[in-house]
Amino acid sequence: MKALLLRDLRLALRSGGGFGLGLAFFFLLSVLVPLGVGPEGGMLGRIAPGILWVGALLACLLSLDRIFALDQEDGSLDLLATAPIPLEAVVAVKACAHWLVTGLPLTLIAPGLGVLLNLPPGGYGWLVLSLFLGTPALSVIGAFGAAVTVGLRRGGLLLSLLVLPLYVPTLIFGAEVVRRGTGGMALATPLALLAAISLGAAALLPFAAASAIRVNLR
Amino acid sequence: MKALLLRDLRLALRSGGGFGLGLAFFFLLSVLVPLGVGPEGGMLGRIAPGILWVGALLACLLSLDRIFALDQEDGSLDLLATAPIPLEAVVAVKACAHWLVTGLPLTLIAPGLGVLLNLPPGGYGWLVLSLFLGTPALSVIGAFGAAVTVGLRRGGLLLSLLVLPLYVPTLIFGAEVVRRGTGGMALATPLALLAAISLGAAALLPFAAASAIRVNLR
Amino acid sequence: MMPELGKYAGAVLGSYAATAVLIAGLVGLTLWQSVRMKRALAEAEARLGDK
Amino acid sequence: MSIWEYANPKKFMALSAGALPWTVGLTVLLLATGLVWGFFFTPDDYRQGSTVKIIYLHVPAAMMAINAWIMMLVTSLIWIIRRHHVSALAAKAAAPVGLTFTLVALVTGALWGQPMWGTWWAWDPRLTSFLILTLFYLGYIALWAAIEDPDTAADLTSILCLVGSVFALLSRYAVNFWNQGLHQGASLSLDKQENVADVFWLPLVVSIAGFILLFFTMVLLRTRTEIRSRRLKALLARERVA
Amino acid sequence: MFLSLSSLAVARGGVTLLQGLSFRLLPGQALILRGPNGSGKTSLLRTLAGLQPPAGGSYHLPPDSVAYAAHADGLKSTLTVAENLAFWARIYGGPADGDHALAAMDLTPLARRRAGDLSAGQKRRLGLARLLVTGRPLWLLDEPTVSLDLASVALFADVVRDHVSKGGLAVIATHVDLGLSEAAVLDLDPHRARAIQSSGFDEAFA
Amino acid sequence: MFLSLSSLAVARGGVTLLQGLSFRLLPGQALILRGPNGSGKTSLLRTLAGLQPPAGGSYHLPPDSVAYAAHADGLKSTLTVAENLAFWARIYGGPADGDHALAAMDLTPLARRRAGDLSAGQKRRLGLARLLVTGRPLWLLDEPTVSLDLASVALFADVVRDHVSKGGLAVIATHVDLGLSEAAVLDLDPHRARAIQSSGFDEAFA
Ligand code: HEM
Ligand SMILES: Nc1ncnc2c1ncn2[C@@H]1O[C@H](COP(=O)(O)OP(=O)(O)OP(=O)(O)O)[C@@H](O)[C@H]1O
Ligand SMILES: Nc1ncnc2c1ncn2[C@@H]1O[C@H](COP(=O)(O)OP(=O)(O)OP(=O)(O)O)[C@@H](O)[C@H]1O
Ligand SMILES: [Mg+2]
Ligand SMILES: [Mg+2]
Repeated sequence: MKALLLRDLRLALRSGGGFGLGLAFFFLLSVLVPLGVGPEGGMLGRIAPGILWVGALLACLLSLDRIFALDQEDGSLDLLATAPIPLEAVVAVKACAHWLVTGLPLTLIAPGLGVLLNLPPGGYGWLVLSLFLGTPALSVIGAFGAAVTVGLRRGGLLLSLLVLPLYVPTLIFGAEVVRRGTGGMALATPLALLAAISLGAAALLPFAAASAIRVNLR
Repeated sequence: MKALLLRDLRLALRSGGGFGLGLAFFFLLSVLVPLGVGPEGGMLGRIAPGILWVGALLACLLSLDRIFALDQEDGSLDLLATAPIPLEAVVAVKACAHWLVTGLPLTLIAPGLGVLLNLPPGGYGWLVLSLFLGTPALSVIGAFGAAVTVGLRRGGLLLSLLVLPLYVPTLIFGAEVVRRGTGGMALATPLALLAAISLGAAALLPFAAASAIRVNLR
Repeated sequence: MMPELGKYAGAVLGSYAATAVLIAGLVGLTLWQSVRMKRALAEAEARLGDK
Repeated sequence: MSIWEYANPKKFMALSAGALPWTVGLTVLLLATGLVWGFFFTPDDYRQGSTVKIIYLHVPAAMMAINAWIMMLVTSLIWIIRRHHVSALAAKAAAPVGLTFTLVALVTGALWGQPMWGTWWAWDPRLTSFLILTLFYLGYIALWAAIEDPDTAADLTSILCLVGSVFALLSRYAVNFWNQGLHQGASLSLDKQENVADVFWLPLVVSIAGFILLFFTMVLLRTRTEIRSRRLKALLARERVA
Repeated sequence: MFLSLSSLAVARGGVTLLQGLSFRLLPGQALILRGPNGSGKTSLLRTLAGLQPPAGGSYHLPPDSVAYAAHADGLKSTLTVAENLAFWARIYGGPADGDHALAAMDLTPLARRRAGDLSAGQKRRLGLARLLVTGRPLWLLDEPTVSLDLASVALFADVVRDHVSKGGLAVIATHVDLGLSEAAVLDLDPHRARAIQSSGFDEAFA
Repeated sequence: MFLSLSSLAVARGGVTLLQGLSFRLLPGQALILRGPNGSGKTSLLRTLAGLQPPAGGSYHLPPDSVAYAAHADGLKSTLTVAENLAFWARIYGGPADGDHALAAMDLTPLARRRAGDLSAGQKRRLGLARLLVTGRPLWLLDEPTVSLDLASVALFADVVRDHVSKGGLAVIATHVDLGLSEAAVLDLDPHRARAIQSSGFDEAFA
């Protein structure tokens, strides 16, 4: 289990595909949006919470198909399925590795990108907190989506189509936390809901994902 | 040559990865941004040109690594390089196929998404025109980036890192055309520049890309 | 004999400090790599008995 | 003796070993003079107050950030045309130096912007194009790092540098264009046209010279390291098979 | 500890390929599966590995006893040879060094090479070395000697012989002669399903 | 039309593997390359295919005369067998039907199957059928018979014999006996580079 986690982390670091891609993507989005939208600071600042959350979500989405597809292509997934760890644990570990290489770094660099997007000063703490609570849900939900689509013909497309609707509540609550935080409004409810989504997803989805993988390997 | 084009198109349609992913992504971005940013119509309308262009650009970027990487992994690229068509033509054809399955459909559905983002009425024609002129450049530049990174360890990450700075001029002129068109301002200059970038890139970059592939296959 | 920087002291001193850190980082990295590479090459040459 | 003789790694090592002490000494001397003079012995500007002292870091760094890229372009071309290894390695050696200068320009600019414009960051064309330049540097360095075979890496990075230069120019132009019609543009642009008074000008020239030499010294040192690493690689490959 | 099949049927892509397979394999025995391309060897091995359900009949083997080596090696090209092996060793709860496995497949000099930089035969050897770190008694091998040179084939036959002599079991699908004279041979040809029945739904429909 | 090597040297990953290769292959001749795993057979074939530059020496062959079959088959798993073949036929400017190629490798019944749904041996047969639609005289084959059953190996040997007898050339790296008794055999062992020169830079340093 620890071995699997370490391997996935190492693979992500070595091949960059997962680790860097998400981060680079997040960074580039924050540079590109102002270039596209135009430089007016006031407007940028107001859309910043939304853009940052959408960016985080897309960065997660981008690396999802690597969670299982790579292992499936080179035959490792077959071998893992016959190995002595339960497939549920494999899913959980892989989702965790995914979070460590995308969600967590994303959370950490978000304030820097907030500066680029003129995020108002009050928003930084809430941005980090909301991402920290919300990104685990993105990884787990994504792992579920990846499990359902692994080995399918139109995997890539299906994955985004499946996962994005599932991401909507997380996105809405997450962006709402930052928006309210920036405006100094009450935000206990969306924050609690965000945490609840993450916890619930982490507790239940690995089981669904594991059975999806079993079906897909047949 | 035609055979290669047809094959790439067919592969894109069958495996969905390229074709659908880009479109789905573009669509989802346009749905998510209003969710993340909040529903205020006036602001949405003003950021719409930028968001649509950023979305088109990211949608292109997402499918870039398939241009050569898939062929490299299953050995087709080696075989293509020993086949009787010049590698420059292979690059050009593949960039063209990429445009047909991402840039063109993107251009066609963009007005629909403009509605979602409250794009002001004057902007639709310009949106389509600017995407039509600009997306070929995205595909060609992207093919160059894919050629440089094919077979590399950190292919995925590197590709975005290399390509996005190259996309900046196209993005700026493209979004500027729509913005000015919406506002009824003069836009001959950015429009001409956009077309010039596309033409110039299509004429020159295949050579750079082909030599990069030759180096990479060595 | 510190010059009077007034209300901008933070910006000015910050600039100098940040520059110092960045350049020191570059110089340090360069020297470190240089020393390491020199040693590694010397070892390899000694081991391989290469002129 | 033609200039290409220095493209022989051995000649280059010998020559640079002789030159290094001098360039190091000169760098320290000029940098110290320029910065001490600028920091301690110049008056405040009547408008910018003491922040004018940032100019001695900001302007030389910004200049060298661009010049480093130009040098990489030239050496990359030399590699592509004449395939001199030292040239490719010099390009590789210059990139982190250029990146550092870009970051210095950005950070000092940002620190300067806070008191002058009331914000750390603004999408001013000049600032924006520096951000983009940072991306170019990062991509170039990452590409070098990602490729194991040195000649392959040299080839690919050279191609990237060529194509990248064209697009960097285009971006610069595009960014100018982008922000032109917008209200912030004018208020952000600096009073470059106004003559800088001699009191500021002289120390500035000295620190510019210091930064140029710093760049030169760093590139020399790093190129030497790169040459050694090339040699080490060759030796290890030999050992592996033997 | 034994493997037994009773009138097992195997399907792939909804088509029954093999049927009426019955045999019993005891510790110390190896079985070689023979059959032309497309006869269903891979599908049979996948069934035994638990990756797909039988189309009919049943089989018995103790839980957690299988090590499966498929056509694909499951190597990560960015990890080194030693890292690839250490990973599988840990997954199977064994010691992480895997030195004996490397030595057995003559990979020690390559231990620090990236798996992606190996030649075809070297990759395959690494894929096979994985078997040694699993500690599992029953090996299911799908054309293990693909791309191997003659010396490596002999090396691998020794490894299998050693495993079997220590009370292990092996089922090997192969087209070449491994020199395992003591192994039983099962020809799949008589078991190929002639009248094609599709599984499940079809019958329920009729 | 002939292939000639004069003291060719071959490198991989910056290390010279083979040197001093000299031979000449005339139409109607086949050459079998022998050498243990990792000796550089694949690298030699890639050099001859023009995919990597020689590390020394030179070789001569007419332009556009090579058909290369690598370890990987270059198949698209979402295209059918017939589509995969038709694509390569068109790329090489031949007729798009490829029926004779399908028939020659016994693939006609599988023509409408997705390539991804083939068994390992069937995939390989498809990869080899590609050679027949290229119309190229010189075949460079890298372990062509991997995963093939005995019948298919014989089938393929016939195809090669036929090609050669019509004035074609073939260079074949293989570990198994193809039954091509008329082919010359080149053992790579004596040509393995002992004293390693790396290319270019190292000498300039001294
Ligand atoms: C992150 C922010 C900034 C960046 C990337 C930046 C970049 C540059 C660049 C590229 C130059 C031109 C150097 C040359 O070619 O000679 C320059 C010059 C200059 N900058 Fe900045 N700048 C930034 C912020 C600022 C700020 C906030 C100020 C002051 C209010 C400032 C004041 C100047 C001045 C006075 C010059 C010298 C003009 C001259 O050559 O006489 N910069 N900067
Ligand atoms: N998804 C699928 N749909 C339909 N048929 C399939 C599918 N996958 C495999 N087959 C067919 O099932 C048969 C058995 O395949 P299998 O891989 O088990 O054969 P094999 O005995 O391992 O052959 P080989 O020696 O070539 O590896 C083949 O004829 C193959 O074409
Ligand atoms: N990128 C690389 N860096 C270093 N060494 C490499 C690299 N790629 C291959 N090699 C080594 O080069 C040698 C030759 O490889 P090659 O693939 O040509 O061998 P081969 O004769 O085809 O072997 P096989 O029979 O196993 O296919 C091998 O020892 C391999 O480990
Ligand atoms: Mg099989
Ligand atoms: Mg080989």
